[in-house]
Amino acid sequence: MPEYSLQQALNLALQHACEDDDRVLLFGEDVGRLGGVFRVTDGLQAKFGEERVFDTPLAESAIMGMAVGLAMAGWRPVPEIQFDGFSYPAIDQIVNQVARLHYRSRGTMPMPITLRLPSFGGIRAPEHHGESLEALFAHVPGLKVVSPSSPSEGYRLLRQAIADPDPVIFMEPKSRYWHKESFEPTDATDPVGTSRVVRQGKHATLVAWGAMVSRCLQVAELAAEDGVELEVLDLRWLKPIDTDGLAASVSRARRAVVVHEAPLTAGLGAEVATLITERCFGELKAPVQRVTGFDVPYPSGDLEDEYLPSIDRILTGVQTTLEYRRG
Amino acid sequence: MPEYSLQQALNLALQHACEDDDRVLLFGEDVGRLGGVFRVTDGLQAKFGEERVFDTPLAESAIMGMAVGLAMAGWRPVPEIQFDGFSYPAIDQIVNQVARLHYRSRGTMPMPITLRLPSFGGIRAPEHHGESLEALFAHVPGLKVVSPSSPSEGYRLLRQAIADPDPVIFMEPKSRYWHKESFEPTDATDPVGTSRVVRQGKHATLVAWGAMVSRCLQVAELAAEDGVELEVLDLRWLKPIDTDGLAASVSRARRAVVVHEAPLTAGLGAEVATLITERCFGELKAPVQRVTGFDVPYPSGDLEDEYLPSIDRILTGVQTTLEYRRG
Amino acid sequence: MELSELYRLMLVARRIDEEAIALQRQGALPGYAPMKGQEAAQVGSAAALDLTRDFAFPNYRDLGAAVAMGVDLVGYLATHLGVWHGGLYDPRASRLAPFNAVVGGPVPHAVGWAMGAKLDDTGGAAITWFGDGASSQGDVHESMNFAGVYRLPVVFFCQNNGWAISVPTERQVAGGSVAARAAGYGIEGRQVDGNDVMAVHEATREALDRARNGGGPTVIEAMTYRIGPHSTSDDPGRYRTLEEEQAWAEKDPIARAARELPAETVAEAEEHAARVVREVRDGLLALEQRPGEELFSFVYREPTKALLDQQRAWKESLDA
Amino acid sequence: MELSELYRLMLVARRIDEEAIALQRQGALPGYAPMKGQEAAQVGSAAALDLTRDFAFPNYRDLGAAVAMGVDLVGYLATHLGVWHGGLYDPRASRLAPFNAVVGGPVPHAVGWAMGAKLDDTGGAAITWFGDGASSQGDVHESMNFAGVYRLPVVFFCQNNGWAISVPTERQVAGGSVAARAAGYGIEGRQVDGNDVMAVHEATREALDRARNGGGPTVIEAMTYRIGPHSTSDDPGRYRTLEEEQAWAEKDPIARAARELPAETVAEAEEHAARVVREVRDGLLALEQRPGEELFSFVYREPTKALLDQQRAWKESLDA
Ligand SMILES: Cc1ncc(C[n+]2csc(CCOP(=O)(O)OP(=O)(O)O)c2C)c(N)n1
Ligand SMILES: Cc1ncc(C[n+]2csc(CCOP(=O)(O)OP(=O)(O)O)c2C)c(N)n1
Ligand SMILES: [Mg+2]
Ligand SMILES: [Mg+2]
Repeated sequence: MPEYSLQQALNLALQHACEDDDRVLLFGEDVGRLGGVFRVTDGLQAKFGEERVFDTPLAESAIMGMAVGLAMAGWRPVPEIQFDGFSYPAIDQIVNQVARLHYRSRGTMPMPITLRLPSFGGIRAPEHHGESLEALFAHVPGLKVVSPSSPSEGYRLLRQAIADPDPVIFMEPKSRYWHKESFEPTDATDPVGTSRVVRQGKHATLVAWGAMVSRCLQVAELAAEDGVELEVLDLRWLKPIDTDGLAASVSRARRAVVVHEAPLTAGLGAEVATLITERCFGELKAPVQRVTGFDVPYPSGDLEDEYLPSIDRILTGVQTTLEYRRG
Repeated sequence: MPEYSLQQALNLALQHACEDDDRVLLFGEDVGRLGGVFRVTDGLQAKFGEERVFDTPLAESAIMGMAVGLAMAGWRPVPEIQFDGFSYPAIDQIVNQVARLHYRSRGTMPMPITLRLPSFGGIRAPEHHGESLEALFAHVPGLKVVSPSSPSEGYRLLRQAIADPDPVIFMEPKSRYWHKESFEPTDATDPVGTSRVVRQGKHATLVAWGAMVSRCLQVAELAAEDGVELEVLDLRWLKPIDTDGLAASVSRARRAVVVHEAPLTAGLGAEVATLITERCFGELKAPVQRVTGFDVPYPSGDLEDEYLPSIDRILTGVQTTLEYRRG
Repeated sequence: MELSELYRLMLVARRIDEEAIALQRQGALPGYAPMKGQEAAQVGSAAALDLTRDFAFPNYRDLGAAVAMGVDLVGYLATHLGVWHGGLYDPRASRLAPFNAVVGGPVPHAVGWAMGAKLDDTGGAAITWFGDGASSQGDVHESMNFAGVYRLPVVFFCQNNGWAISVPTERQVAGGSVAARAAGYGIEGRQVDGNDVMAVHEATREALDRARNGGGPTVIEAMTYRIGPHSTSDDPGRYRTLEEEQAWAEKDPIARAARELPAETVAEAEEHAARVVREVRDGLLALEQRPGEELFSFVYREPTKALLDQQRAWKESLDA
Repeated sequence: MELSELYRLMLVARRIDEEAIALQRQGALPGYAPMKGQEAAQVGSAAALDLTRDFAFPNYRDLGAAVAMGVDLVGYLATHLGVWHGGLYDPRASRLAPFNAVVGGPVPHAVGWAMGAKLDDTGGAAITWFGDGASSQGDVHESMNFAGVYRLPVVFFCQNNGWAISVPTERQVAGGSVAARAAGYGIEGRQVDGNDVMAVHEATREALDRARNGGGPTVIEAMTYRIGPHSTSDDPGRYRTLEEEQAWAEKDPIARAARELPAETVAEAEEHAARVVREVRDGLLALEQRPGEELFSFVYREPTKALLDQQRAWKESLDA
């Protein structure tokens, strides 16, 4: 079976999407000639021409606004915003236009836009290059939000996002771009909005997405050495969220820890914890633990490892939930 | 005792703030000559001159960016963005600059900026004039967020926000602008980040902010007729959140309902519910109920009453929590 | 198009505008944004479109454009009635994007649509109407720059009506002219007398032709005036003088056009307008509130499970 | 300022730039954005500031400005070392706002600061450096418009270095010139040879003088070239030719200035630069990681209770 890094898997997904549907357009800052700062669009301009794969001027709001107009004209835009933190200038177009035009136009103007957004931290990058915006996007009616945790997931979910008739924010975990996996790129996909159990366990469920999934798997390995069997659930779709999947897993394990890179307060962990609690209140043995980034700006490289949920902090969260006794 | 509407109370707070501190500047679209579309700055340009109270061109991002520069030059900016939904174009400046410059500059560049933001729905306004952005703002490290529920609260909290050395998003519940109350405008305030119990009760706690506080009080009146005593907690500070106050109230009532206008998913209700559950897990008799706006774009006037948490929907939420039995 | 025809369209716009204000005063409309005074700018430009291939991107004060484009006016005004934010007209069929309340927000959509049309080689051009106030927005700049870089078939039509709510052009537009900005993007820019319907029409046709023929984008700035208040809840007495309003009222684009037309044309137009107004008024008053279920419609192509659950709960709370 | 002095500053910038690249290759710096080729634009403009009253707003490639302003260079480069996002220099004392990585983001700050200075009547002026790519951002437009409307003492200094990562100016700046945009805002605009340090210096001094004297803002566009890669992880071979790079290398601003100076001045400057480089290098290598606690510092003037709780939990997890 061929082996792909996440970056290669995404590149392949874009190539196949362009081949299968000649209305797909790729654009953004440096995605054309350069092939993207992470090379995710590498070689695609040469393959599909400068009309279908093109560079834009440096203006994120116009990139998303242009995507809206292209969608209205019947195209299937797949814009890239170069880094998470630079989607803020485009938030108005994303929230007030992209997410709403299907609704505002009473279904006559679908917005099959996939915004590719290199996301999350972990690469010692400059400021604004390590942000986690999933809570913001998940709060916006009309958007779908997804993040792959592995190359095979990256391939499948990106194809699925592009094929989806609604706007999808596709959050690429940039610290995993160079991680490799062997798989056959087929377009068999699970339904939109489903999670997947990536490791089974009965003592507690770890819920994560993006780069935190592999970290939780490491945690589960370590815990297993001590006889603690952790289930790891890759939420992947951050909107719509797989409440049934969460409930199924947690009603088995009866304890849960949710892990994310974003700051704690009003992060998506609160939504996940609330959904679990709403559905599994009677079964839960302990409140859902949150192990997340702190309520501070994403720090400079030197302090990055202190900020991100570490194996130790996740293990502490697990321990807290396992040792919890009603007060 | 004099009587003020919320709009008048805020106007008075701005007037007193300008009198007490000659570094306070008021600006935004139509705040000068017109006195603001809601007349909150009425008469202030005449009183303090065109240098301290002035109109800007129509560009929200520059309004906030200018506030940053003014703060760096030692001023205390109190910008207005005309309506909630038009803060999206300024989100980049708010998140990437306003909220971070104190941190980025290692404390050498404080940002004592108060953004006045007419917020929430309920006035049959056009699109983008009824949005609830508290979850977005509360997720951003470096920001404080507050919303008054009454004229006296409006006066005190606005003075407090302006005096605060950190950036504060001041969310004015526009459906309450014309609601009146008698009070003496003094600057006695509770500490930043404290909530207040506006009605005591022992069967369940209703947690709300902004315009939903008065609605919850109505609900409590109705419930009392049936012998159900609801505590109503005005959270008011949406960042930092008064976890102790929430816990104190809910550990008495052992049941809670959180009410907000924003859409359900990843709304601030999830954070409130999670904080309560983390602190009161052993005492809670039922999962915290959320009664919120739906996961749809804020609708046109005709459907507004269907969208907003109604008295009936809140009562249903109360009933659900009271009748909850562990499964 | 002939002046007489443009006149008819302008008059319809004027009379419906007046009717909308009347309906607002009677409590039938929650609010309205009058366009009185801007009929020539809107009708003149919109009438230059080729509706078989062009597409238009309005803001919230473009009734005259809707009239000239033959849009279903009851559907258009449904926005103001509080029935549906984007209006009830079919934006695809009528070639008019949904009503948009974000100042400057739809401008990049016109650019994107123009790129789509160019890629499909349809010969279609996009037009977008925006105000002097909107010209201050970053989106408008970004759009003009994109359109200039890609040389797209798009017309940026600024209705400079002197005011953005209470802020006059000279405190809004540094340099004083939106058209003058075009040179900075290497594209055509033209200021026209926005109260001269033929001049507006001609300038727009020229710009659309240039766009079709690969000549790239154009900025047109039509100098006109908002004779009425910003909206039905605005009070212009707080920020401008009666003299100023009076001076502009004398330049009324409709009276001006009427002076060049035979009396019977004018009279016939008035009758026609009265008929349309009656139809629209009846249509508006007959318009029913959308069913509550529609709160949950159109959010996605297919509703998500979470949304269906919420809809069910909402339904149950109704029945309870 | 004399050419000899400007030369010294440029040479220091060049040598430190080279040192930073070397340190990056050695693994001491996670990444760096070289400014080689832009020394004249940065030094020439920054040296025109009056540090007793002016203030400057940089982006992420403005080492030359920091050198000319006498900013603590170890503190400046601490950003690239991953020690602290905004750098460790004191922005208030050095009159240089913290390092800013949002393209276009700091431009409105200069406008606000200029308004503050004008209100205080300090005679101070603001300058902000940004790139050709940044000129596409909405914020830059909004800023120029605000500055024009209020006639503020601010200089918009665009370093047009030919490229925004892989996108050349002609695919970025519609119309081809950022300076030409100024006319559209009714403000001064001037293109200068960005590799001619005296010309840059002169143009900036003139603009600052005009600003101080109530003459309003100026846009200066310095035509220069980024000789190196966009950043230490960039590969310019993917998007531009060696010939182009070669042609610009021949216009090197430092070699050009050196030709007009006595050999001993040049030699002396080289010695001076070597000394500074040694100091900076030693300082950088001696720079310690900030203590982990600082993760929680400076978020607010006083930490919130929630933050203190988080800090405590973090501490405990360390000790565990
Ligand atoms: C982004 C945004 N900011 C603010 C508003 C509120 N607002 C509505 S209309 C208006 C003035 C617009 O002026 P102009 O662009 O000249 O258009 P006109 O109203 O004169 O037609 C303002 C500030 C808005 N709708 N959108
Ligand atoms: C708002 C924003 N979008 C994207 C980026 C990523 N980025 C960093 S530098 C750069 C190119 C900037 O080009 P230019 O303004 O010409 O400055 P130069 O790098 O040439 O000095 C880009 C796209 C960013 N930092 N900020
Ligand atoms: Mg106007
Ligand atoms: Mg550049």
